[in-house]
Amino acid sequence: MEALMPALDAVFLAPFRDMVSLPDFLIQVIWEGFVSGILYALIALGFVLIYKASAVFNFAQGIMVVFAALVLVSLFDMGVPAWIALILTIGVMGILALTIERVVLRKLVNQHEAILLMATIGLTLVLKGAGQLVFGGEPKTMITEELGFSTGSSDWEVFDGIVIFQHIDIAAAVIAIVMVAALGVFFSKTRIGRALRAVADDHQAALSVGISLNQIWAIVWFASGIVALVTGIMWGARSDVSFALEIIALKALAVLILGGFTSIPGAIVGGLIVGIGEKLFEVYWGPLFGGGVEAWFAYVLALIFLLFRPQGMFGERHIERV
Amino acid sequence: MSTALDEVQTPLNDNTAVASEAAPVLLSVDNVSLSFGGVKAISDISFNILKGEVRAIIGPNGAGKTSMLNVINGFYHPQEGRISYKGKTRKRMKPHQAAASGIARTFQNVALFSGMSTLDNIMSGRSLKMHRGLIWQMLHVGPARNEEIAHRQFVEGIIDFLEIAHIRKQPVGKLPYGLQKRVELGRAMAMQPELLLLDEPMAGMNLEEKEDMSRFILDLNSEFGTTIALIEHDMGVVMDLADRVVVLDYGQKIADGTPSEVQANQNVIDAYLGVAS
Amino acid sequence: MNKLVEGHDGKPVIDNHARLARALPSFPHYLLRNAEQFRHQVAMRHKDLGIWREWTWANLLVEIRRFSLGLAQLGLQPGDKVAIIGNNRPRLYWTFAAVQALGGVPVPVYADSVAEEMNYVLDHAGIRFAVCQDQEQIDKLLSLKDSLETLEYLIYDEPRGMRSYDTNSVLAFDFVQRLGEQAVERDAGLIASWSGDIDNIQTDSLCVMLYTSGTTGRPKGVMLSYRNLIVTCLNANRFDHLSQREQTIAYLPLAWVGDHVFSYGQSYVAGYCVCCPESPDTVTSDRREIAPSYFFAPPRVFENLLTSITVNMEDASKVKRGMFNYFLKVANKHGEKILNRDSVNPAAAFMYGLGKLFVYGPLKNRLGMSKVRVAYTAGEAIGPDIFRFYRSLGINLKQLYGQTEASVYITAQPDGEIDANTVGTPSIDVEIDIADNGEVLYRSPGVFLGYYKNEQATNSTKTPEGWVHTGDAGFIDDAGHLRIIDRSKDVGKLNNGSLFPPKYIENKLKFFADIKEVVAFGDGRDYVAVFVNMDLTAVANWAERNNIVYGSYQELAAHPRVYEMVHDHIQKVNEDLASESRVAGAQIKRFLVLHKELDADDGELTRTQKVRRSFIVERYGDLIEALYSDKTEQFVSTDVTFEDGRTGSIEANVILATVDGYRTPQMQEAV
Amino acid sequence: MFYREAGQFKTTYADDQALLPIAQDRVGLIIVLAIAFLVLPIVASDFFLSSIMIPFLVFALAAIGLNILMGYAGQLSLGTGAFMGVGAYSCYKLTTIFPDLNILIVLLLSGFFSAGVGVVFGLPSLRIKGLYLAITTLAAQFFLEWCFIRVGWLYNYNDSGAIEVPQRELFGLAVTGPHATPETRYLIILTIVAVMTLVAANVLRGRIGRSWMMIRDMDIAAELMGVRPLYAKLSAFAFSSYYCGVAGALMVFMWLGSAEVEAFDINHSFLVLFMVIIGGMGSLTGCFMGAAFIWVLPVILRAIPPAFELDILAATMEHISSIIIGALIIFFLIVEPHGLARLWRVGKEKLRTWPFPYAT
Repeated sequence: MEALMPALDAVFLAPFRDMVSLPDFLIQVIWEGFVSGILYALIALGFVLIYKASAVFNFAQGIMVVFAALVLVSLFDMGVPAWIALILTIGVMGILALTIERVVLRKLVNQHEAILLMATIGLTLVLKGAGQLVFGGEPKTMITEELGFSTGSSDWEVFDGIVIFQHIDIAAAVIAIVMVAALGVFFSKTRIGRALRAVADDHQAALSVGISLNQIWAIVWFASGIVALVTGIMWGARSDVSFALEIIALKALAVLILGGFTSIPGAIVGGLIVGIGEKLFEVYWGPLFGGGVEAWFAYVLALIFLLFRPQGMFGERHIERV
Repeated sequence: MSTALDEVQTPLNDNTAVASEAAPVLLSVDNVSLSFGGVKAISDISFNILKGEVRAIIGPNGAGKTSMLNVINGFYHPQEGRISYKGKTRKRMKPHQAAASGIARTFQNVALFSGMSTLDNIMSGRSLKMHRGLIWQMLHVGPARNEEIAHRQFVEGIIDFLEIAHIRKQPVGKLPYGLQKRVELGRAMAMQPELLLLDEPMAGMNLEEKEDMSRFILDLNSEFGTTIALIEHDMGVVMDLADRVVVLDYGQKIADGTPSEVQANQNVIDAYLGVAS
Repeated sequence: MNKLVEGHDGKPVIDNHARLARALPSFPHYLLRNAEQFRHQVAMRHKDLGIWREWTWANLLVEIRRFSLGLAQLGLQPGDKVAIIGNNRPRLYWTFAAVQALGGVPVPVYADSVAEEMNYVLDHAGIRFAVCQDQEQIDKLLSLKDSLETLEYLIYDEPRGMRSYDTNSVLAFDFVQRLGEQAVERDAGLIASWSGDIDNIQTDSLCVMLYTSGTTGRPKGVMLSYRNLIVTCLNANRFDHLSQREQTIAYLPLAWVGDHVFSYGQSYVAGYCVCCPESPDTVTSDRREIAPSYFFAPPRVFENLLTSITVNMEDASKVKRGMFNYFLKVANKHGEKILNRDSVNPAAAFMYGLGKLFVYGPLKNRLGMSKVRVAYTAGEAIGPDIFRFYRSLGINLKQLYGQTEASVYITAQPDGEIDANTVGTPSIDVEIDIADNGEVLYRSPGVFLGYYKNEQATNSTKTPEGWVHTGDAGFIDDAGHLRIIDRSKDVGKLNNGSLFPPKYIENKLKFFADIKEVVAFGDGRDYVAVFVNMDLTAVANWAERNNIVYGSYQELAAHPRVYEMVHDHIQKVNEDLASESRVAGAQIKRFLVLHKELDADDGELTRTQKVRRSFIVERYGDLIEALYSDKTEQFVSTDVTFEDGRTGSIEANVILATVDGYRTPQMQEAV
Repeated sequence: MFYREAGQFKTTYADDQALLPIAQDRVGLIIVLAIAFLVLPIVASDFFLSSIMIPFLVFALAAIGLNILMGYAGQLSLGTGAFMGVGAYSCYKLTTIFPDLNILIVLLLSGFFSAGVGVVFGLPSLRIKGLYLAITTLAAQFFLEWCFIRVGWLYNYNDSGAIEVPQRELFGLAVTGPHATPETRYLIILTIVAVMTLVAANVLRGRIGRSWMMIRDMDIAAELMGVRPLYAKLSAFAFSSYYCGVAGALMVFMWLGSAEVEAFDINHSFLVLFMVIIGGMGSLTGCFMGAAFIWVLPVILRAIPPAFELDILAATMEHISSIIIGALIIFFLIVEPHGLARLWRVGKEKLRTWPFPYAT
């Protein structure tokens, strides 16, 4: 018993004592978590867009982020002005979306979702190989300033300490919120947006109102390509543009488990839970395990969550029929 | 000697009991209600199935027939009421427990194992009768192989009975619908059930296929004494096959009796006319 | 004593006498011998429940003896007739020997015959026991039981559905075998006395009764003695060097003499293995699994096989089809010679070798004929192209000519002397004679005892000297081979005196795929003229390939190109006829292509799709007369029944054509 | 064409149910085995054995493991690399704790540890299916990777963080460690893979394998036939993980000689996944084809530039092969979702029905 008490204390009490004793640090940690949560949410958002419209679980979303960022940076390196490079990159993502729709998706209509998932894994390999072939494997620096983002930071004095906010992080948060809002408007107000929702609900119904499935797929892939580009810029501004991001992007899968595959709010909430949760866990509990728990926290959280609520936070329980 | 082999050597159920007033009750459904999220699929239904009889459950679409079968074999758990099978009353039973206690079934939309051959599909019905452990299976010699062969022999009997020798080794996915239904019946037969639930065994079949299927069901009932509960739309078939019929409509029982009694029942006529109009 | 002609291979006949002298008296004797001599060898296989069950000769003896003793327990007496009804299943084959061992007479009956016909046969034969395959047969017999006074016991092989039957008269095969076993348990001496009884079987006594279906009148029961069958089987085995190592697949009706001799007689005498398929539906795949070495099939089986080969190859890729066709041409050119061991040039032999690797071998494999040493076809004329096709693949397909009354073999083609148009030389110990009207007569040890309870028919078929009328017209060609041309009653005479065999001419034309039916005229006329009925599917295909546009059957039938095509075919037939002196006078001079398909609904065909000649003569009298005039066109109006049952009429101007280069022998002499 | 089966008939169910019922297949297998066991060790170079054959066999075994789970039991897994890692670390620890234990036994024992871990991570499969399950296997992957780094006990607190294979002998012959010849290592791994493949084939055709396929094809029907999903799924996870574990142990002990956590990362999980997809789900032959294809293709691609004296970086060829493999995966999913194994089967079927296009 005596041996157990300190252990219980270390797990259940000490971390909270630490939190309360240094509230400014806690806020800093939560903010950091919030920002990476936003980025997870953005990647998850790309997944959700595609899954909603085509039931394709797009494993390649992570590599699309890297790919978009690399195109942008490389164009700039070749001497293209930043804003033109941005527009050109959007064009490249458009072409990519069209190509994927033509070459891959159209041929795999009505296949089992596991098959579609594996196709996107193949797509990941192609994009990764092509990316490395064209842009090289070395990490690159994002052209943050050139795009007009401030690289500075602001300090907030609170609880006798300082919390540092990177401007780029604030920008990321704002852009993410704007983007989610824009998508919300797009889905509810525009014709194509409504069509997309129709497709998600019922393919037959969508076809009967005269919407081409192929167009819709191309559009959602393009949309998630743009989301990927934004994600890439934000992420690249915080660290480097490198292929390591691909592995980190897998965390978005855990986010999806929490938020559900088809829910945009779910993706946001899930992303924030994962982002903040893993930061808190890493900082306050990590040392107990020897650190580095960020690598698996998200998945284990998702796993535990799944055992209790397999349908996700926002999903409905469905009845199996025989 | 292995018990598996002994079991195999007794062909199906050596029981020729035919339904009569004296036949014991095999299954009894008492005041069962089932609802999904407030929607009542079955409300307060009671009826029984006698040992050795062919019992039909009929009714218009959405009458709750399939739900009834799902309740009987433990796939759904009713909120109210109870089910007694072989004299034992149970509250909750898992499907595999139902299978172990001798209830087999077929499905409205064929639910075969599409990646396997006819033979393997029917062999799968022997799962519960096979007992050899992993080590024997890994070696596939001695007892494991003998067990496999003994069951193969049994299954071949079913293949012969259902006249599907020519498709023995074909994957079931590519078979015509009528044959798939036959294979599915074979798979259920392989379980040597005491109670066989057939969910629309003749749906989507042409006349000839229906006649074949009727013959198989009757032979199965008379030769092996298997008690059969079936859902069917084709009234002609029901009248020919069934000893007794229970009629459901909107989850409620509206009639129960011999085919001729049921046919003359005003509620039944109304229900069917109501569907037709 | 028979006057023996020289043995087919020129060996002294004495050999044969000595060998025949060693023949055993009956099939049960052979069973005992085989159970001793070929104890461990497989005698019978049956695909049952997915695998091939095997019985060695020793097993076979045990099974048969148990059943036989069971029958004896039921009171089967010598001379009792036992019907055997069903598909080719081992237990039905065992019944033959089991019954014969007790001195009874097995009577196999066609399983698919209608109740009335079956009733006649069973009643006529005075059946006491019937051994049936399954419930279907039992039900049929039970429905007849009231009118069959002699019928006592029904025994079934397959127990399915037989639960609720009267167990006093309807018994399971197993049950009867158990009766036999129990009897042996009570009295072990029974086994020895059973063998002893076999020794008492007289070789000239009645062995089996086979009812011939007979195109006219009631079926007749052909009585064959043990000697008839055993001598014939010994000779046949010797002729084709068949030994106990052969394998054959039994799939033709049990009641047919051919099956009885191939799957029972010859097997017992030689000791070879007979394999029974799982069901009639699986014969093709079962044959592939077994790969018989000795194989028999009527022409229609070979025809159907060839059709399915052609159809299958239509779906093959272009390259493969090209290769297939190329190598078939090579085979067509050299295959026969190679099979007959004639010399061919090395290049051809090489190409044939390649073909064997890529086409013939695999094809034979798919057909289940890769191990065939001897294959026979008989019963009807086989198309020469079909015949040559199989031979060119390297399958030793031969023709034979036989009859129930002869215990099958009358003539057969010796290896290396094969011609599609002949049926071979007289079989061992068989004498052949041709009557003045062209009818073929034979005399042999296989000649039947007589028709059961039908003295009159026996006397009109079999002369006191033992010669049997075949009812077929034919002639012996220069090489000593018999050629059958027609039923002798149908053979007519032209006014110039030459023989007119209508069927012979019609068949020659019908072998062309484009031609479905032919009706030939000429009896009492100056020359031969024919109606041709084209095969719509084949001709429509041909028309499509040749860009011939047509609106209806009638239009296509009158198309000049169709006439050209038919004309070419007729010319080929004429060439063929001209080469055979006996029928050279019967070359075709005039023809027409009928404007409508001959149809059973209109009474032009029988329900079995045979031409009703007399009806046609009556219906199309105008056309026939026109053929024997100079007209080139004849108007005709025909009443027809449409598919939906309505009636109406078709009118047409049918074109009449004359064949170029038509020359009768007289004309040739004149030139 | 060369499959001439006429005359091959079965008189017992045992023959009819044999793994290779066709005589030509049996002969073919014997020839392949003869080449693998007798010819290759003599004629093949050390490079060929240790850089091509040994990894090929390791991956084939891992692919069998994954295929059992994915192709036969229908449970998607992205954690193969980690399960291989569990096998490898277990093997390493076993050799440290029981230095005198026969190395073959150690190799085979180590599979049980990954089987155990597999069961734990397979537990969620009882409640969740498909893609959701894939996520839980990702959890396994990252959690285990983390363990391999953070739990120093696993690598005996080495400074390098790597596991070093000690030398072990069998019949006086060095089979692991730096002194083991490629031939010895090759033959041992070949034997293990051959035997384990046979065992897998046996299990797959029996009751247990059938219960996996029942769950895969129609889980509801399977349950109504009396298959208990708990047993079926967990036994598939255990069996599959056992194979992956042994493959992982072999990978380190027979091929790499030492390994760090990178050897078991997610990329390896994907590599094995690709082998299964390209080889063919639900086919043991496919595992070998997929492993050969995915492993050998890059080797060949790497060999191309030198052969043509082109000055292309090895890394470039690496990227090209990544593109090619990715494109092939998509191609196979579109054209033949059952992979090379299906192509092989279709080809064989063509040869069996030759000259006909299909069986009649």
